[in-house]
Amino acid sequence: MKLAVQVNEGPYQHQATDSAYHFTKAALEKGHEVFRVFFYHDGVLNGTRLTTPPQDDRNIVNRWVELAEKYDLDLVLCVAAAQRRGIVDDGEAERNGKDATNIAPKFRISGLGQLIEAAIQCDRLVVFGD
Amino acid sequence: MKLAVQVNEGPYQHQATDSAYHFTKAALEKGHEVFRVFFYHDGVLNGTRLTTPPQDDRNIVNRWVELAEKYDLDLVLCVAAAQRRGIVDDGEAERNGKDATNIAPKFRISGLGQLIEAAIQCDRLVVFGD
Amino acid sequence: MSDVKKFMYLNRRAPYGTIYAWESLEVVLIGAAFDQEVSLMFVDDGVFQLVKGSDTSESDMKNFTPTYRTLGDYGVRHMYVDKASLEARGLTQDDLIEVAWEDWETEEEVDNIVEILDSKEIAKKLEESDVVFSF
Amino acid sequence: MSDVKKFMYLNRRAPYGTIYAWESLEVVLIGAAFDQEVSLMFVDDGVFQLVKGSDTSESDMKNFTPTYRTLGDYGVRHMYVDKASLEARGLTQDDLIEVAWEDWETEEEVDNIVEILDSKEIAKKLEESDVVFSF
Amino acid sequence: MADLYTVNKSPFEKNSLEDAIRFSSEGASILLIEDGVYGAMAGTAVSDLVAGATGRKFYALRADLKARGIAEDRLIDGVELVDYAGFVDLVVNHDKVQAWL
Amino acid sequence: MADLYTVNKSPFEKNSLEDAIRFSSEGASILLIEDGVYGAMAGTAVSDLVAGATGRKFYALRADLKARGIAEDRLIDGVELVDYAGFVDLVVNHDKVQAWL
Repeated sequence: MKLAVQVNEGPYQHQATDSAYHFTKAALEKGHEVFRVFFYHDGVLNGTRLTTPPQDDRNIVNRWVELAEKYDLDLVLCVAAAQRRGIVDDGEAERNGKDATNIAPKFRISGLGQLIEAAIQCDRLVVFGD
Repeated sequence: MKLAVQVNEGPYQHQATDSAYHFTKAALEKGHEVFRVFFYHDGVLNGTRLTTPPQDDRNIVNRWVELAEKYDLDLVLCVAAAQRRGIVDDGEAERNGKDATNIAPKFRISGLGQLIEAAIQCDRLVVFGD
Repeated sequence: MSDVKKFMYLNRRAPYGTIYAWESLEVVLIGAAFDQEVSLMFVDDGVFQLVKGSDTSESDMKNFTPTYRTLGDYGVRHMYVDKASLEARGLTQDDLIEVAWEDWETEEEVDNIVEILDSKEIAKKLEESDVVFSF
Repeated sequence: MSDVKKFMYLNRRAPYGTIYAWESLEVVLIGAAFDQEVSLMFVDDGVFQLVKGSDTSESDMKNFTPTYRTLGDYGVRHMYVDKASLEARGLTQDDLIEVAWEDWETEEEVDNIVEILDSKEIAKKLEESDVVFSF
Repeated sequence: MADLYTVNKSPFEKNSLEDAIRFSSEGASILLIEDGVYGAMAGTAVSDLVAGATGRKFYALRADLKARGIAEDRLIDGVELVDYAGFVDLVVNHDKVQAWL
Repeated sequence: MADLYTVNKSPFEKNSLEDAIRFSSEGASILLIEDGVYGAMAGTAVSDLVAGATGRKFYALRADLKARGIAEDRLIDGVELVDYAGFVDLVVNHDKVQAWL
């Protein structure tokens, strides 16, 4: 079955991102297609490569990256939410005159249309949030 | 009177950061001393220079920076919280092998002791959170 | 499954205290380009999103309440409000904004698509939807 | 005002669902170096923070429940639990971890500093504090 | 088929569980995750929400119960435990998912 | 002097206002900010929380009431409006601040 996942919260502050990850991983392991994981609101903060969590805790960002590498998963950060919260890729840095980027590998920034498209294309949308 | 302010939430997601800013500004305008604004939990996300909020909305990060410039305000981001959430200055970048920084000017990263010290030194601690 | 899906946006949070109401509205605005059948549901503190008379001049936040009035132009066909939530908050339909809707092709018009429903009717609308967005 | 302040940490959230419980605990641990008079208060879902038997192996989160047991060594003198919150959740003191405390100089010992209080007693403890931390 | 409702809030803190029950139709399934699993505990002030909801099937995520130290013998009768793979099956085997946050 | 309690949650969503009243002592002041200002509305299912709390003085932040479209004639009698400068004065004129989030 074709699934879409929406994540509304940032890493560590709220367990929603953990739930979304474990759900997505389980779905992929069962052979389902995860068409897209769409990060909205503070969810875009999952896509920064600058985190350094404590050694004895999970690395939420890296987990997403590794899952995306293994399953060629589409991890999309909403551009409007990312601009408000300071998540930047090369294109955004150039457009908005920023002197650095912080996006993690395997993540991409795109528009809200990507969420709508996922909801249209997929058999199920599963939302994780606060 | 000597005041300390604690901010637990990131910009835009929750109004707590707005309340903290307006309170701090009003206290300074009334001639009180704001010894320190301590950013904890997602509050550390107030200290990124990479945000680009919509033109018709407030710029939460820049507001803090301008307030700090005008009143020489001490804006402290908790280091442990900042590491979890990917807020990095030069020192943190070097220590943790990061290839970029995103801290905004006038903010500094330091330990939780800075919150305790502020609570001891000040006549009042005012907490803003979710 | 037909080409057009029934989208339901479920709104349960007060405006301004958090960004969920506003960023949810942004999805609805963008979603208009996709020609789906769109309804919005307001339950719990979500009913406060539709209260008239917002003035953010003293709080320096963006006032997005007027945007709800324009939703008829963005393809939103229904805006449902939970009766119990409204009553618990001492509100009536008079306290809420009105949203007009017009079908440009058929010239069909509705003065106000904001409609108060009881729990049973809401359960039915939710069940009949194809996709529920929560924020 | 004396050199030593009475610090009160007010905990009202469940553990694990959000990070507040854990990051609040980190403040208490760091704060031990400052020699203040420290108490912790657990109200509402905060009482769940002290429930025994946490096992995070299936959820891949850091298990910080054992850390509460060590708080006596970090200078925490009192841990208060709201009776009404505990009862509403079907819990008794037997469900909660125990925290021992010892004064190394006077050799005074307390087997368990976790104490259940009623609303009036809690109001008094809050009022007698010099600083209240909320997370 | 019917809908799957997810509830991630403590029933002592927010009315999401109450809402999910109130707005669900007969035959719906309600999955408790994150702090929502506290709604599966027997003998609490809100146990009647789940115990009294006829025509709804309740599930709780085992990993989240264990993290919070809630032993299986403390659960309301009839609540079924699932792991994340079971969560996926529930999503697949229902018409759609409604997240009551 | 007495303590100042700040409440920033809607009383329809969380019990912070109820707690602030329950755990405050006579003479305390309770300031409603952010979504907490909904607690100042008359004629709601929770108006009695404020209207019935004797020995406590209630304040509400005007900017937050206005943003939410709550007109002054909708407020419970005795609730006093303040701006941010008034918020600062309340902090200064009480023993300490307790944030009930």
